[in-house]
Amino acid sequence: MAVIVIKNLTYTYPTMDHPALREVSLEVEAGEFVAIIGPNGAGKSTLCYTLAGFVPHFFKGELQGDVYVAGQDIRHVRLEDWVLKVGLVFQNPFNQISGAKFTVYEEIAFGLENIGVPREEMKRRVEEVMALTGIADLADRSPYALSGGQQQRVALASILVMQPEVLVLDEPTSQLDPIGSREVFQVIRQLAHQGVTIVMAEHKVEWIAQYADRVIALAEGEIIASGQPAEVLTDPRLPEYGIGISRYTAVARQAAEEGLWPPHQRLPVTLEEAAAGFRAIEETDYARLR
Amino acid sequence: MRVCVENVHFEYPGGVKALRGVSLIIEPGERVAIVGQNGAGKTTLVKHLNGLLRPTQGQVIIGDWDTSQVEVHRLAQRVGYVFQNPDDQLFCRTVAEEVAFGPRNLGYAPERVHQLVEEALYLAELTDKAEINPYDLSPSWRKMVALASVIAMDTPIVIFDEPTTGQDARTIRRIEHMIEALRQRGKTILTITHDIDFCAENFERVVVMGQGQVLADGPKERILGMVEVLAQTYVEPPQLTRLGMQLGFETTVCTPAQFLETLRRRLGHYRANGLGRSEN
Amino acid sequence: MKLVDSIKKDFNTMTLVLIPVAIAINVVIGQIVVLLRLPVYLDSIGTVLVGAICGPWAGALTGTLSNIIWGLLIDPNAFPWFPVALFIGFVSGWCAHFGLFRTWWGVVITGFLVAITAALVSTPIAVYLYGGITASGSSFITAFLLQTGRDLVSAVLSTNFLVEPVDKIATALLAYAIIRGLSRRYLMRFPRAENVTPKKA
Amino acid sequence: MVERLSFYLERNSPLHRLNPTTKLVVAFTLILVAFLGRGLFLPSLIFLLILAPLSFLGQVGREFLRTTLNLLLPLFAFLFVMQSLFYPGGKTVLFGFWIFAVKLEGVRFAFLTATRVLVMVSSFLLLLLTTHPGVLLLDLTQRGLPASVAYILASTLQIIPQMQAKAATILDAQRSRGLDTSGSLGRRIRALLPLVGPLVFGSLVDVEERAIAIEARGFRSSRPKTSLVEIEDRPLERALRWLCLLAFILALGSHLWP
Repeated sequence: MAVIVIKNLTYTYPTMDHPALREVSLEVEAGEFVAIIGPNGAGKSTLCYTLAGFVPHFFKGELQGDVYVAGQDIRHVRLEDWVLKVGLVFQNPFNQISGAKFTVYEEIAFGLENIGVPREEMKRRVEEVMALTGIADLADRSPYALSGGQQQRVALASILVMQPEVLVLDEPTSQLDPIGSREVFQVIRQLAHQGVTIVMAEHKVEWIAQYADRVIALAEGEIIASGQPAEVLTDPRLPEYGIGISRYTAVARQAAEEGLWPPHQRLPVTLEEAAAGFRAIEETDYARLR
Repeated sequence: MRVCVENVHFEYPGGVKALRGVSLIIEPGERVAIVGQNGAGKTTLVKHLNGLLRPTQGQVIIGDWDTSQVEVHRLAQRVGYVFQNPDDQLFCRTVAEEVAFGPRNLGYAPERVHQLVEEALYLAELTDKAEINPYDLSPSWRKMVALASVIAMDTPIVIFDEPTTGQDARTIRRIEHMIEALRQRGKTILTITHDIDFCAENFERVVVMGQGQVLADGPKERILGMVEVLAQTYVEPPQLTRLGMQLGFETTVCTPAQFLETLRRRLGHYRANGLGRSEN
Repeated sequence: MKLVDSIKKDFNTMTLVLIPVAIAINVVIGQIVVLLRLPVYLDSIGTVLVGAICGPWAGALTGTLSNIIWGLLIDPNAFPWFPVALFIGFVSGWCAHFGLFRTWWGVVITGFLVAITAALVSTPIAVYLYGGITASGSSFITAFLLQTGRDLVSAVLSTNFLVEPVDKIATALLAYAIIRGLSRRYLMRFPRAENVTPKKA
Repeated sequence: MVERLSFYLERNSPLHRLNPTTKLVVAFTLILVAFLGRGLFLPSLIFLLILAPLSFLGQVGREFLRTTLNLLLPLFAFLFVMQSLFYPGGKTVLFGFWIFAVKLEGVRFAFLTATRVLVMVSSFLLLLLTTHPGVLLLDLTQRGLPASVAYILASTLQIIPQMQAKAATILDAQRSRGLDTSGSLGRRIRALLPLVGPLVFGSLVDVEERAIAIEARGFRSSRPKTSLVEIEDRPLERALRWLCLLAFILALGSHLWP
């Protein structure tokens, strides 16, 4: 069953002339992991904010079309209730620390205090989610004294603890180094396996290829491609729209132009696919000559 | 202008030893990338090059200036430093004024300032945005403004701190064009980066740092294949280098051109001889 | 609208998040001014800013909490001066309410009114708690006035009237420059944005 | 630049274990008694007989004395010189030199003012040295301080060190662009904008994201809030607080007595 249903969504921020999203239609099944790619300014963040209810409730502006999450119409809910349905994690780990609390443990409990969860249940949920995100050993540290990767996992835990049905992540690894990015991706993959619906805007194509179920490409507020990662990430139009592609895809495309990659074979996205593809070429060549 | 770092040690006031004996000579016109995990001492090292930090032991010489003898705002004539976050420096009402701030501080004549600003705006593809307020631009364009504002100072040495973090493919392309233009002008270019693919494709020399020391230093074709050394400081070889390794390439490849050339050679070799590869 | 409701409306989430940033701006700019050895304080720019775009009550709270934070973090001597900061925020909020934040000369008037209020409120504190002499350089003026035969209260008050306007007018102008630098789209999120944006025709 | 959240020092002392509100009430009472009570030596006795011994009970004696002196010595030196020379009611000349005359009334007034300020600053300081700001805020919230005020105070304390670090980075970035921050007064005034501009604009831009972040955590929820931790309050402490009220009434009485 589709958890998220978006039909012909067009949205314009106040004081802006052009819509940030145009005629976007999208359905996401329960437990699906959908990645959104696109250049900066393509509308990725706006789409994330819409799913999380901040468009239109926080940003105001003009929204046309339909947005339903778990059967509820976004226009007829209050933001304070909606945030329990859809959790939002975004780019800058530092801005997501509430500042209201002095330890990681209390920071994660902050959301539960706000919605009035009883103390015993609060402790159980906080400890559960700290174990899941691998930050149990940080419980007594100050959230501000952590590395970016650790802070981002605290931010993720602080949202997960509220048990949203849908988790929306807006470029959660863009400010992190490779180690921090891997930490965050691993947690998200695990969540997807546990059945949480995930929508994630992200630039890092190699990771998306490995983990996402489906990829949606946005450019200038419109969906320009949607489908299996292997299919969308090798779409020849992506570079024209300023969307990054993996080095494996790029080099195989150049090889194909020189006739060094079979014309009808799909281009690789991951290291494994590329290695297998090029190895096969070398072997056929070798076999043919023998 | 030559950069000479001689056995530099540095200890922060809290007692953290960030550099433990770093020596490095960078010749004019070199393009050097410094890689390594967070806390390896990369930023501490480059902050020594324009005098923001001064060695507790050892010397840093820029041309004929010892950095411990010259004030930072004077060293700015020789070393330009683009900080990671553009928002840490933008304050003017227009992009053009922002870009002119540095050259004006250096005391250049108005005509030269004007010319340098025009050129920097052109290189950063900002010519049509010269009169816009930097804070009305997207973060990617703000990054380009920050780059232009340092390029316009026309220093022989330019340092980039994590230029690609958080940027999309298009912006990274723009930054690459800018680096290429600077190379053609004979500038020495240094970068600190976690983006190892960007490093492989735009720099010729790689310095690997870990625990305040230089672990390896040399041409990228030698360094980026040193899996064990890189792993000590949590760096993985670039994507194409790893692909080359998986395919059993004899040499370390860093760029698409190098990869394709090796591939062609190997295939051509089989085609010509029908041998040269072990059975498996 | 009832007073309580209108105050509640001023304290939206943006206001609540802006206030800590504004207080931090007060503290950190205060320290930058010391670093640059400038002859002013400029430690209430954040308070005036909140007053202008979030209303007098939010301004008053920002001022009060600024002094509490200064006391918690740097010097408990700051605690008793909180009414001064409270009124700085409150008065700048009212000035903005009456449209004085739309032009630079209006802002100069605001700075002057804020200075007068600050002088009036700080005088009894200085006189009662510190006997009129504090550790700041302006106490030399107070001492001089005492020597010429003035009584304590009028000496302190005159000193404050002499010292405050320069600092508070500079403060108000800087707050105004900051507001000018912010985009309309951004300002619109704050409850009293209409105070500082040109009136619609 | 300050790199701590407050004056708090972590110790395991009876004073640290007291309920924060009790400490706050005691601090206020001592200050009010010092200012309202009569007698030239009352404030100094409060400091010597109550505050100083308490600081050692709280295992923060050395820091208490050192910080108090650091904060107040310049003020006291100034106060004594100015008041003994210029106190308006001064008549009894102790000794004179050149055009100045040191008067007894001035010295007495300076002593009383100085010791009162001493009690005020050191009482707060003792409270702050022995109380984690988070615990104080939590306790006050449980006693009715609005959650929004507690949020503002807690997040300000944590933002300030971050902003100071940002200010240091900005200073580095602008000096790297040739900005001279020493030079003449004119130069230093011109340096203000490049340093303050990025700090203010950068942190204001973050406000929007931070607002979204706390809304996403249900900060605006209309449901009744719960609390992860409960701060202990003992009957003995309640009694102590009533005692403080009594002391205050006595001091007020003595102040108003003709």
